[in-house]
Amino acid sequence: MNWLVIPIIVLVILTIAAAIYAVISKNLLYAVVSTGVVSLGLSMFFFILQAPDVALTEAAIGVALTTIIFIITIRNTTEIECCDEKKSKIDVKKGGEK
Amino acid sequence: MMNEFLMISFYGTAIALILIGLYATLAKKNLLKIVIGLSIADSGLNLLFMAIGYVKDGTAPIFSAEVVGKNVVMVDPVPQALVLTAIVIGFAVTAVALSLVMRLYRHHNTAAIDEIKNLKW
Amino acid sequence: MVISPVQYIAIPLIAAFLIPLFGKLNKELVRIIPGLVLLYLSYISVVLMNQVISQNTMIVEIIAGWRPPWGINLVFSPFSGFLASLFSMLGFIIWMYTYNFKREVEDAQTEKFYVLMMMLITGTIGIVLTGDIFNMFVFLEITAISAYSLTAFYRERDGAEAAFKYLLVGSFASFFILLAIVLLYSQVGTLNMADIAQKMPDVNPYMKGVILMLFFVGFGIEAEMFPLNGWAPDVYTQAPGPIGAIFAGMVVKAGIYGLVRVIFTLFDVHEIFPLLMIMGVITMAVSEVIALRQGKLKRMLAYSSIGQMGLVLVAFGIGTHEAVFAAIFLMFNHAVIKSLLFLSGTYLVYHSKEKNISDLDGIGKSLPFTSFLFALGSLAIVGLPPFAGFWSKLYILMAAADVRLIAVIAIILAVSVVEIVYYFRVLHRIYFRERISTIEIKIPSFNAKISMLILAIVIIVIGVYPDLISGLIERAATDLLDKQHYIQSVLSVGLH
Amino acid sequence: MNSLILLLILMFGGALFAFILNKFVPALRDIFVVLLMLGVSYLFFSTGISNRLNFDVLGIHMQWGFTSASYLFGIIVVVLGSLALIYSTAYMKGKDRLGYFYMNFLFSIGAMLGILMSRDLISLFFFWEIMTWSSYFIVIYSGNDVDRRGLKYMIFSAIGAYSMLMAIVIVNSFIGSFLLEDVFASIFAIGSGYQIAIAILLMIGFGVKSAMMPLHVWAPRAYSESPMSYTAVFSGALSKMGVFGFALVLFNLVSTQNWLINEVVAWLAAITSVLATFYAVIQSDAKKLLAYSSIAQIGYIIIGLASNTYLGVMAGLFLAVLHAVFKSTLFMAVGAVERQVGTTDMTKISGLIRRMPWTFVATLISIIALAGLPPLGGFVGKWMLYEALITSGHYYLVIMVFLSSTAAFLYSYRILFGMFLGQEEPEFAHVKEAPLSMLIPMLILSGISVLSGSHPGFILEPIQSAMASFGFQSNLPHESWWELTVLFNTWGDKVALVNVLTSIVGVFLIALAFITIKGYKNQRYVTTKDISSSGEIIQPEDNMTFQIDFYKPFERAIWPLLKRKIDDYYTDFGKGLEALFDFVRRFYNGNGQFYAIYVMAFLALLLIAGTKYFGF
Amino acid sequence: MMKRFFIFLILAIVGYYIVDVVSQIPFGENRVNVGDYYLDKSPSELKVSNTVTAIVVNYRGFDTLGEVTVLFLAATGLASIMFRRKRKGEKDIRAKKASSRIIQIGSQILFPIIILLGAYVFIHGHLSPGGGFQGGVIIATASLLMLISYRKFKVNHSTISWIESIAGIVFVLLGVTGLILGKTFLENFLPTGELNNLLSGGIIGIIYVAVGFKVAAELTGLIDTLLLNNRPEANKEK
Repeated sequence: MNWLVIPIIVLVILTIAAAIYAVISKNLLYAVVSTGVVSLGLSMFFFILQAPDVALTEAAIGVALTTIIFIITIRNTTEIECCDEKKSKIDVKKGGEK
Repeated sequence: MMNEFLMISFYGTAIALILIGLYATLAKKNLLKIVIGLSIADSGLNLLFMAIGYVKDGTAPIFSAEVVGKNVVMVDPVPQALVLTAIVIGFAVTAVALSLVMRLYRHHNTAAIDEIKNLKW
Repeated sequence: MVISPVQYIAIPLIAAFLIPLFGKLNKELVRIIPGLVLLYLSYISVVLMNQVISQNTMIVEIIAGWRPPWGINLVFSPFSGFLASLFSMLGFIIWMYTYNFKREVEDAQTEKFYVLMMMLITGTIGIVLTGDIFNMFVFLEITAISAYSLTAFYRERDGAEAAFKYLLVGSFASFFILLAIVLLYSQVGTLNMADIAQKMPDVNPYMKGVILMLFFVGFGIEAEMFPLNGWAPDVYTQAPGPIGAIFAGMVVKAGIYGLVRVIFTLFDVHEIFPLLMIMGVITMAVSEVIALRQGKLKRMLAYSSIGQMGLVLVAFGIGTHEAVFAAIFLMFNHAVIKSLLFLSGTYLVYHSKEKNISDLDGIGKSLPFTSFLFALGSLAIVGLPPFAGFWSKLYILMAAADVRLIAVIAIILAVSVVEIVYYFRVLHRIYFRERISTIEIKIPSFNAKISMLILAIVIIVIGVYPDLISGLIERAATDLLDKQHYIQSVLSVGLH
Repeated sequence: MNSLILLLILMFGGALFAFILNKFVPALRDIFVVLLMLGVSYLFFSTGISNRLNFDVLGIHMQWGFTSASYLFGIIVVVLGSLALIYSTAYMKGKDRLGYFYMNFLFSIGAMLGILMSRDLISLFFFWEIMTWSSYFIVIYSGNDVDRRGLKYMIFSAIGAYSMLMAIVIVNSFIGSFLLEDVFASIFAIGSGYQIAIAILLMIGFGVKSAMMPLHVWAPRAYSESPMSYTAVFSGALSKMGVFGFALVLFNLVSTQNWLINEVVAWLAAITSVLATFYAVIQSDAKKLLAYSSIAQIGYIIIGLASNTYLGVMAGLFLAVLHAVFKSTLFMAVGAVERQVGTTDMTKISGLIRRMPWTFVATLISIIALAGLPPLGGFVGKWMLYEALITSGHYYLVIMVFLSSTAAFLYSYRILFGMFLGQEEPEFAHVKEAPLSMLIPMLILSGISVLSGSHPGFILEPIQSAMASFGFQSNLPHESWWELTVLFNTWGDKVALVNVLTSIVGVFLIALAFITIKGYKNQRYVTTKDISSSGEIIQPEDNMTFQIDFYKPFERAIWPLLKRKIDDYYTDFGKGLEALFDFVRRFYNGNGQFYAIYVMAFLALLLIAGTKYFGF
Repeated sequence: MMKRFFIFLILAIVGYYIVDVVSQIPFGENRVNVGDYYLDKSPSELKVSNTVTAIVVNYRGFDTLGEVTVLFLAATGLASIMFRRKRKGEKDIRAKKASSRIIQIGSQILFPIIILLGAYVFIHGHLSPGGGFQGGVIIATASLLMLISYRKFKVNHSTISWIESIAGIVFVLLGVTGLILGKTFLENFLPTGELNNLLSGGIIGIIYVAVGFKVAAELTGLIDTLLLNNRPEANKEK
């Protein structure tokens, strides 16, 4: 079963890295896509954990649906994460009009 | 050895996801980031549950034709059923949250949570 | 078909799925069906409650034919049954109030409103009835999602803001509860509450402590415990008036039910009682003093509601039989009285944009009936005799005195003074100021009047003759404290 | 049905019915309330003191029934209640929200009867609270909340009531019963610290209603701003409930080892009476004057009770009854003036004696009783009080009482002169005497005042049996302390009061006749502006009557005492609290994320604390 | 900055305790729990080969009912939250501009295939991985594809709510039928058939099909509601 070690390491790194990127990315679109990647990673995990049902669900809901509704929301609101430090409202508006 | 490795990687990933998600929820000012954080934390929790239900060398709990009658170890099916429910519920909450985000954005023209405080004290 | 507890869930669900269809046939049906459903639930409450009390048992219903701990079961015990009956009857009264409420809202929205309202009530009933911890989580989510949506129901208010705060904190609640369930499952390998309670002594204490703390925070959020209740005032303020009544009357009560069920039955650790009491005292003190400084009616009512929940927690935290009796009595009283206050208060500030207390100046002359009921509710909630609130407060104090918690008594009473101040300030404005504001006045519809009147009569009758209900509450308190009986009744069901 | 229940049902049901009746047939309302009250009075007098009613509520055993002590107070309540209601029918005529007024009026009277018939602490508290809120609703009846008087009343009442409640539950936790007899029987078995705490807490509760010193700040405005017909009951009967409570506590719950409590109470009462008298002197509004005077008078009463001697207690109770009689007469008289003239400001009114002679007579008699001048009951009461204090060695208290009653002359004179005597202003020429239904109650009460002077025995007799039920037995050399018309004293002197009365009244009448005949022709009407001055040019607006600023020097003398009212300290305290509350409020800063952070922080705290301290 | 430090601190504390607790849970061990009972009974009594399905639909079917309700409520709530009065002459527009021809044709080809896949998944829920939820989501994805690529593609809300309601009622009524037949709510009252046979498991299959329809309808409606509001210019409310 040792052949699993490397894929799992890759998966762990990929998932955590995607999660971190989803949090720190300034562009919300990227963040959302990263979230999708996290879900994808998760669904792989579920597969490894012998849970095909859950993997299927996570893939369908987490990867596809959640990402899509996030994207719809972003199109309705703003793409750029607002002023964490001291950006003014104007930037947000620009994001909205894009 | 292999078992410890799996344990660390699964439990570790799950807890890492939970903490990353919670961090995003608590520290990020953007509403969408907060929702993303919630959904990541939920995913982490689901992974944790699945990992707890895992049985070493177990197979998926499906009695397909090749398995019937043989003495096979199967992983615990209960966490799977529960996680299935939890995922769907998480999605529902996310959907409602996003619709609220849209309305808030429409109303306040901003997605920063610290600018949305008409109600206080 | 025999009357059984599962109908509490099944009938509203069928109705909820049917309402969108009936909405296409006749708009009026959308409004009527929830009423019929809630009336039916009230009816089965009476039947089941009668059965439980007269036969001195608890009804355990198996679902899907698998007896506990394998299947899910509903437990209609004196305590949970009492709350379920309270919720369904109160729900019916509130439905009566909503029947002609805000007719100007679009039909499409009306339909959603009623579906969500009914499911909010069903969710709370599910929380108290279920005997399975994960199922409780599911019902918690049903309640939560309907609550989020209803909070943001009006577009012209800041409902979305309140709802988002609620969602944010509420998601934390779900998260912690789910985490606790996961850890619990890893330890005891079962989800049935009776089974968990039975196996709980084997769990190592450290693990037990962490799980309990997670539950404590999770349900504490729903029960509006002090540092966790930031969402609550906003939600009460922004939700439609009758929904505020449902929040105060049922949703919080369901949260408290979860909390005490977990503490008393599942864990049965007495070390947590002081914590519960301290948190209750803090909750009560902080929110009542904040209520004193509120300029908006509903916000004031909201903080007052939180304060009362603090008092309930104090009573549960004392933990003696008398205290638990008092706590359940207070839950009942608060549900009725605060509903009355929210319902009548809604009409007092109906057209007011800001819902300021100053808008109430002199409204007693224009809305005599509603104002009178509001005044009655205010007197009752601060615990003045001869109204219902008095007896529960008295019993809490007696229970506290019996264990010599003099400081707690002093704090409760000091806080009651504060409570008197802010309620009487409102009453004074209602009756003894000249009306200056030009805000239009909305006369309550007939059915709203009837529903408020029923609540008022309940308050007075219980106040004058509390023994009318004390038997039920006594049984409920005994049930909550008797863990072994609960375990036995649940686990022995279906053993032929 | 037990007549006690019937009494309460009649009272409370009647109150509600009056409210409803007012909505539909307002014409019948007045007749109904008066008849109801008279019926209740009849029922009350026919009830007697042996009737006992036992029942359980929520597992709490309760008992109702009158004792001779509470019966005495009950008589005050029903008599004053009936008379005040008769008076009300005319006084309140033409005002709005009368249904509301009468409902709360009857509620409060019913609640007072309830308090008196309670033989257990829970019913006592139950009715106490009903009395509180119903009287609150009348205090704020007249509208604009000057100084937030209603709220202040409610706050203080609540503080008092809740300290009572605290004492009650603590007592119960020790004794396991709320019944007064059980409590009295076993109170001394519990720890001394708790004993004192219970007594003090109960006395705070009763002290608020009887307006004892640091808790009196609500009283002046509450008394003066309620409708006078209610103030008559409020000051006459309702404040006596506090006295009743004091009697219960001082005689039954304070053991002789804790004599210090008695001393402290007596001193507080003495200070109350002195300060309140001073305040009364400097008031220019008759209603407020009377309000402060009420506070001062109740001070005497409580001094008497706290002296813990047979004579002192008797004096206290006698004064209590008497105060109920004359103070309600005075409030009614002032109410009559207010109704007929439109104001009670003594700097504006004068010379009403010709316009309202009967009101004047009532006022005069009551003032004499109030001031404690010889022929009337006030004298008897004060005499007994002095005697009790001197014989028990409370010399400093005697000085205080003396100071206060001397100062009381000042305001007694002032109210008499300010309203009725002096120059008649032309603007009051049209004023008419008050209607009959207002006069009759006043005159009946005045008659009682007169009788109390000549025949104090008819009041002292029930008082003696009341004291017996409080546990006081006469322990003095004489067989009895009084006869119907004769007053004894410790030193064996006897005074036949009827003779004193008749002689003084005779002298008075002769003098009056003499003055009338002699001076009638010389009388000349001048207005108050028409006074010659010693070379000083008087502006027309200068009103030179000496109602105005007459007591200025006195005021200047006592000003350092009164400069900073206790009220101000309370206000500052309240402001401080409000600032604190506003600070607490900042916790809910509106940012949802902070709420989430609170949740996490709380969880972190709990996890640390839980694993460390809760023993997991 | 202070705030962020504080957050790190509390997360570290909470994280420490979670790690501490979780590390005490042995990994990969076969614990005694209710799962064993399900693994034992599901193939023998219910004749359902996919134990997870057996749990989801039968043993814990009540949870699933709740779960379906949660989705239903989310759809309802979302519609109520996003509700907006239409202005005069306003049309329902879901996408700003039509997608390219290639995408349109591609989705036209894909659409039936995905639907079939979804249907397969939920019909075989009790035999193989998958079931009502997964199938429903897949079908919803298909309609989403059409919604995005065709500007004029309309979802008939009336149809959706019919499907949704009927599927939901079927679910509850199946449960109630058990009750009427003298059994318990949601108890299987049909013959269970043979293991690994399509027609096995009694009412489990029927319920999963109903769930599939319901989830598909709900999600489609939900996405459509969100898309309907996908118009920045319509968002300028104030």
